[in-house]
Amino acid sequence: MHRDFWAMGGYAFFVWPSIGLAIGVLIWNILSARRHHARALVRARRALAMARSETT
Amino acid sequence: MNGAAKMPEPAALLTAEKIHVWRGERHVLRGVSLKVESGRLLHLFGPNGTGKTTLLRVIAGLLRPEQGRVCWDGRPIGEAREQYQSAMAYASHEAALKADLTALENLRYAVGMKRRASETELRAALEETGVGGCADLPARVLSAGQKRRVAMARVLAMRASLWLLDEPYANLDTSGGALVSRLLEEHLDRGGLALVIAHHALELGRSIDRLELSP
Amino acid sequence: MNGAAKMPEPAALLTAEKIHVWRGERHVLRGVSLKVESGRLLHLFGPNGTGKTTLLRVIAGLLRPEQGRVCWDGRPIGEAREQYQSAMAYASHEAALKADLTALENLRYAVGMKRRASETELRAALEETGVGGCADLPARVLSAGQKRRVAMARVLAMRASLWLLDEPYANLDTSGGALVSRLLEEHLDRGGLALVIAHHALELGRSIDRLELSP
Amino acid sequence: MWTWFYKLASPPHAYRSAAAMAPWFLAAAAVMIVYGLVDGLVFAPPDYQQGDAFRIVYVHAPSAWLSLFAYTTMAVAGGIALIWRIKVGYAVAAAAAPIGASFTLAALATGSLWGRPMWGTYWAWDPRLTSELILLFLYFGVISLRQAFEDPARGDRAAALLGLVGVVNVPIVHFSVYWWNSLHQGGTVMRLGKPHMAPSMLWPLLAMLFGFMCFFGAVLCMRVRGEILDRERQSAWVRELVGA
Amino acid sequence: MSVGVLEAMSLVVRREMRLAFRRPDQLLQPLVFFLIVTTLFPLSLSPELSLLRDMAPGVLWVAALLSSLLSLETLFKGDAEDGTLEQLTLSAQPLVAIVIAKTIAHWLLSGAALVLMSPLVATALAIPVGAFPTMLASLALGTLTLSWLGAIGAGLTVGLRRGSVLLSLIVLPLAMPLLIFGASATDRAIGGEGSAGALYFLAALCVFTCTLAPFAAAAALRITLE
Amino acid sequence: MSVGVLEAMSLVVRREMRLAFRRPDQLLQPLVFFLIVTTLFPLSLSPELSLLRDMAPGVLWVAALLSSLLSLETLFKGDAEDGTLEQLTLSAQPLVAIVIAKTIAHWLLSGAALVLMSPLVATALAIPVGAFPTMLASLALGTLTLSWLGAIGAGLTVGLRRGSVLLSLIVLPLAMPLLIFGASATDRAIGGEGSAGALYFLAALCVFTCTLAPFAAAAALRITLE
Ligand code: HEM
Ligand SMILES: Nc1ncnc2c1ncn2[C@@H]1O[C@H](COP(=O)(O)OP(=O)(O)OP(=O)(O)O)[C@@H](O)[C@H]1O
Ligand SMILES: Nc1ncnc2c1ncn2[C@@H]1O[C@H](COP(=O)(O)OP(=O)(O)OP(=O)(O)O)[C@@H](O)[C@H]1O
Ligand SMILES: [Mg+2]
Ligand SMILES: [Mg+2]
Repeated sequence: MHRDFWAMGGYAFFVWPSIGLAIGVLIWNILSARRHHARALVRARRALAMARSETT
Repeated sequence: MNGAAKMPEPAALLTAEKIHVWRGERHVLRGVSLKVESGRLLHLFGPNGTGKTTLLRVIAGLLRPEQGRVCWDGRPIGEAREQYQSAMAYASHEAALKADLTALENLRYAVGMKRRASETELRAALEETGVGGCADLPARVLSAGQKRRVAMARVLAMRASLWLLDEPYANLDTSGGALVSRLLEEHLDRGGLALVIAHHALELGRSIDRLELSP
Repeated sequence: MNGAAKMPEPAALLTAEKIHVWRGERHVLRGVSLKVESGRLLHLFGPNGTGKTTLLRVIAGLLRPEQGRVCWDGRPIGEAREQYQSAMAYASHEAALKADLTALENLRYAVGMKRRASETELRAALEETGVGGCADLPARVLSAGQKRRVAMARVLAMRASLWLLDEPYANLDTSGGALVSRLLEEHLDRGGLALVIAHHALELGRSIDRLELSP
Repeated sequence: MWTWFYKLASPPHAYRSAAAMAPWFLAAAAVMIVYGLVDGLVFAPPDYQQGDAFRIVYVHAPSAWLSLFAYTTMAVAGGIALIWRIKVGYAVAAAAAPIGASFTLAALATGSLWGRPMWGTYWAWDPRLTSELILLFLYFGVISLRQAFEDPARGDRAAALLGLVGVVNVPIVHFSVYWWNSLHQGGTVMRLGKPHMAPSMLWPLLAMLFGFMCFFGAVLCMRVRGEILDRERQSAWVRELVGA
Repeated sequence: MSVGVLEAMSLVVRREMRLAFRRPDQLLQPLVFFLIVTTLFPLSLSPELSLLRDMAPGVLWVAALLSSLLSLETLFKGDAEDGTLEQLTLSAQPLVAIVIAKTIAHWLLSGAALVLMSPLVATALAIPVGAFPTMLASLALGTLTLSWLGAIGAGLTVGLRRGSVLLSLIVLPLAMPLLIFGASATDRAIGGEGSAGALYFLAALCVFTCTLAPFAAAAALRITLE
Repeated sequence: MSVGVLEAMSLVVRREMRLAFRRPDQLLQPLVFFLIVTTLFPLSLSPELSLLRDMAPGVLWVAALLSSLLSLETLFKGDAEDGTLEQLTLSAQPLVAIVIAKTIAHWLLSGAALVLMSPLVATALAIPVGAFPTMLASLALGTLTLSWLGAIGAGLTVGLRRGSVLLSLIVLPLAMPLLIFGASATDRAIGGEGSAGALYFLAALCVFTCTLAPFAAAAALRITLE
C-alpha cells in the first residue's frame, strides 16, 4: 500500500515534484512576506533614528 | 498684432510657498518661498548645485514638489494648468531645439502650439535676437551662442507674460548679454513678469528683486 | 607624483598657420594663424558663431581644415599624433560625461587612457574643483555647473601641458569662475600652455595674449 | 459613507486590520489545504483515463486560478489607488505582484510536469500555455517597472497603470481554451452549472481552491503591512509604532 | 489668437512628418528591418516552397510586430532627450491631444508604410494574391492597434534607464493576441478559408484600444515626466 | 607613467562592462529580443511540432542575427552623442586598439550571452539535445564574426544621419554567408548529419574577419569622425 502510494501509479516522477513545488511556493510566500515586513520595520526604525539625530 | 496689446492685466501674480524637494537622499529645496508681481523681475542666484534649476522646474510645473505649492493669480498651477501654461514661457539650460529642424521650423512648431504666429513674426523674433541669418540652418550646425539666441527668440515669440529663464546669459557674447537685458527690460515695461537664473549681477537700469539660494 | 614634475620642457610650442575652414556654404575660418608658447595663455573671443569652437576643434585635431596646418613643437599634429595627444587636454562646450557613470568613474576611464592616476589623485582633482561631494553621484543628476566642474577636474587630472578650453566659465558661479582663473594661473606658472575661449575679459594677474575672431 | 471608506483605507487602519486578519486566513488555509491534499492524494480514486497523474490537478488548478485572481486583485487595487488616490491601494498592488508571480510560476511548472505524461511534452505553444507565460511576463513587467523608477511614488503609479492595461490578458488566459482549439482541457470546475467531475475528486479540489484563496489573503495581508510601513516611513503613526 | 486643439494636433503631426522626412532613416528603418527579416528567413531554410508558404504568415506578422516595436522606442525618446518634450507639455494643450497626434503620425510613418510594402514581401514569401486583401486589412488593423499599445509602453518607459527592454516586456504580452489572430487570419486566407471572424476580432481590438489607449498613454507620460 | 596599449584596452573593456551593468537594458535588450522573437514565432504557427522543428534553425539564426545587429547600433553611438568618443580619440591611444576593445566588450556582452542562452531557446524550439554542440559552436563563431562586421558598419555610420538603415544595409549582405552556413550546420546537426564542413567554413570566416576587420573599422571610424 505504502509502495503503491509513493509510486503514484508510475507517475511519481511527475506528481511528487509538482506537489513539492507547490508546497515550496507556499512556504516561500510565507517566509518572504515575513522577511519583507521585518525589513520594512528595520527601515522605519532607521528613518526614525535619522530624524531624531537631526532634530537633536 | 502688436506685442503690447497681448500683455496681461496688471494683476498677474506668481507665488510659491514653502517649496520642499528631495533629490535622492538630498533635501535640495528646504522651504523656499517667493513672489513675482507684474512688471517685476526676480533674480535667482547662488552657488552651483544649490537647486536653482530644480526650483525653476517646480515653478514651471515640470516637477511636483514634495511639499508646498505654486500659484498663478491665486490659483494652484495644477488647477489652472491651461491659463498658466499659455501665460508662461520657459527656457531651460538646454536650448531644447530639434537638431534636424531649422531654427525657423523649431520656432514654428513650438510657438505654434501656444498662439498663431505668422512666419514674418517668427523671422522678426529671430532677427531681433540676432540670428535672423541662421533662420534656415538646421539647429544641429548652430554654434552654442546661436542656439541660445534661438531659444530666446522662442520665448519672445510666445508673447507670454511670465518668463522663466535658466541662465539665459550663458554662451552669449557681450552684445548678446546686452540684448537679453534689453529684452528683459522691455518685457517688464509691458507689465510682464520674469524669473531669471544668472550667476552675475543683473544690471537692468531698474530695481529688481533678488533671491539667493544657499547650499 | 608631484604635478610640477610632469611638466613640459620650456620649448613647447603650438602654432596654427593660415587655417581655412568651410562649413556648408560658409567660409567660417578665413586664414587664422596663432601661436602659443610655454607659460602663455591665448584668449580667443569674438561674437557668437564666428568660429571659435571650430578653430579649437581644428587645433585639437578633431577637424581637418581645408587649408593650413597645426604644429606641435614644430611637427604637424597629424604626424606627431601620440605625443601631441598625450600633451593635450581638451574640454568642449559639453561636459562629455557618461550619464550613467559616477563623476569619479568618468574621470577614471577618461584620465586612465592617458596616464596612470590613482583614485586618491582623482578624488583630489574633484575636490580641487569643488565637486568632491559629488564624486559618487551619477553624472546624470549633477547640475550644469557641477558637470562643468567635473570636466575641469578631468583636464586637471590629465596633467597635460596644453589646455584647450571651450568656454570653461559658462554655468559656473562666481567662486567657480575665480577657481578656473586660479587653476589657469597655476597651470601657466608650471610652464603650461592654454588656449581659452571666453566671452568676458580674462583677469589673470599676468599678461595674456588675445585673439579676436570677427564675423 | 465616503468618509467611512477613506477611514477604512487609511494606512494605520489598514495596517492594523491586516494584522488582525492574517492569522484567521492562515488558519483557514491550513485546514483546507491539509484536508485537500490528504483527501486528494490518498483517498480520491485514480482517474479512469489519466491514472494517478491527474492528482497534479490538486496543486495545478489552484495555483493557476490564483495566478489570475492575484493579477485581478493587483489591477483593481492599483486602479482604485490611481482613481481615488487611495495610497493603500498601491501597497496592495505592490504586495500582490510577487505573490501572483510565484503562483504563475507554480502553475507553469506543475502544468509542464503534468503535460509530459499527458501530452508527451513538457511544453507546447498552445494558447492557454502561452497566455499563462505572458501573464508571467506581465508580472515581471509590472514588478520591474515599479523598480525602474528612482522615485517610489512614480513607480507605484506607473505600475498601477500597466497593471490596469494588462488586465485584458486575464480573460484571454481563461477563455483561450474555448476560443482556440487547445491541447489544454476546458473548464471542469469553474463552469456554470454542473461540474464534470466525480464528487470524490471534486471535494478535495474545491477545498484546495478555497485553501489557496485563503492563503493568498493571509500572505497578502502580511506583505501589505510591509508595503504600508515602507510608504509611511516618515509619518507620525509609524514613528510612534516603531519608536515604542 | 489662442490655438485650438485640432490645430495643435495637426501641427504636431506636421512636425513629426517634417522630422521624419528630414531623417529618412527613421522612416526607412522599420521598413528595411521588415524587408530584411522576411528575406533572411527563406535563406535560412531549405528552399521548399510548401514549407515557406506554411511559415509565411508567421514570418510576416513577427516581422511587422518587431519592426513596429523598434520604431516605437523612439516615439517620445528623442523629444525627451533634447528637451522639446518639456516644451510640448508646457504648451497649454492637453497632453492627450499631443499623444494622439504623435501616435497617429507614428502609425502613418511606420505602420501604414509597412502595410503598403507588404504585398511585395508577401509575393516573395509565396503568399497567393487572393489572400492579399485579408492580409492588408489585418496588418493595417494590427499595426494601428500596436501603435496604440506601444504608445502606452513608450509613455511608461520614457526617461527610464531600462527603457527599451521594459518596453518590449510591456508591449509584447499585450500584442500577443494581435499576432495570433493576425497570423491566423492570413493563414486561413492563404488556405482559401473564410477569415472574417479573425478580422472582426482584430477590428474590435483596434476600436477598443483606439478609444482607451490615448488616455492611458497620456496618463503614463504624465507619471513618468512629472 | 604613460599607459600601454594593452592597459588602455583593458580599461576600455572595463568601462564598457561597468556601463553595461549600470544600464542592464543594454545588456538584456538583445537577450530579451532573442527570447521574444523565438517565442513569438511558434505562436503564429499552427502548433505542429514537425513544422516548428523544420523552422527552428532559421528562427534561431535570424533572431541571433537581428539581436546582434540591434545592439551593434549603439556600439559607438552613445559615446559619439555625449562627447566621450571625442575624448577617447584624443586619448593618445591608437584608434585600432580602442575599436578592438570596444568590439570585444560588445561581443562578451551580447554575443556570448546569447550563445549561453541559446540552449534554453533551442529546447523551446524542439531542437534535439544532440544538436546542441554544433549549434553552440556555430552561434559562437557566427556572433563573433558578426560583431566584427558590425563594428565596421557602426564605424561607418556613427554620426551619419541615416546611420541605422545604412548599418543594416552594410552589415546584412556581409552577414548572409554566416546565416546560410550557420543555419545549415544547425539543420544538418538536427538531422543527425555531419556538419563539420559548415563549421570549418564559419571558423575560417571568423579568423578572416578577426584579423582584418579591426583595421577596417578603425579606418571607418576615422573617416566619419574626420
Ligand atoms: C505548462 C502547462 C500548463 C499551463 C500553463 C496551464 C495553465 C492553466 C491555467 C492558467 C488554468 C486556470 C484556467 C482558469 O482558471 O480559467 C489551468 C487549469 C487547469 N488545467 Fe492547466 N495548464 C497546463 C497544463 C495542464 C495539463 C497538462 C493538464 C491536464 C492534462 C491541465 C489541466 C488543467 C485542469 C483540469 C484545470 C482546471 C480547469 C478548470 O476547472 O478551470 N493543465 N491550467
Ligand atoms: N539623485 C540625487 N542624489 C543626490 N543629489 C542629487 C540627486 N539629484 C540631484 N541631486 C543634486 O541636486 C542638486 C540639483 O541642483 P540644480 O540642478 O537645481 O542646481 P543649480 O542650482 O541649477 O546649479 P547650477 O548653478 O550648477 O545650474 C545638485 O546639487 C545635484 O547634485
Ligand atoms: N553646414 C553649415 N552651413 C552654414 N553654416 C554653418 C554650417 N555649419 C556651421 N555653420 C556656421 O559656422 C559657425 C560655427 O561656429 P562655432 O560653433 O565655431 O562658433 P563659436 O564662435 O564657437 O560661437 P559661440 O560663441 O556661439 O560658441 C556658426 O556660425 C554656424 O552657423
Ligand atoms: Mg542650473
Ligand atoms: Mg562655441
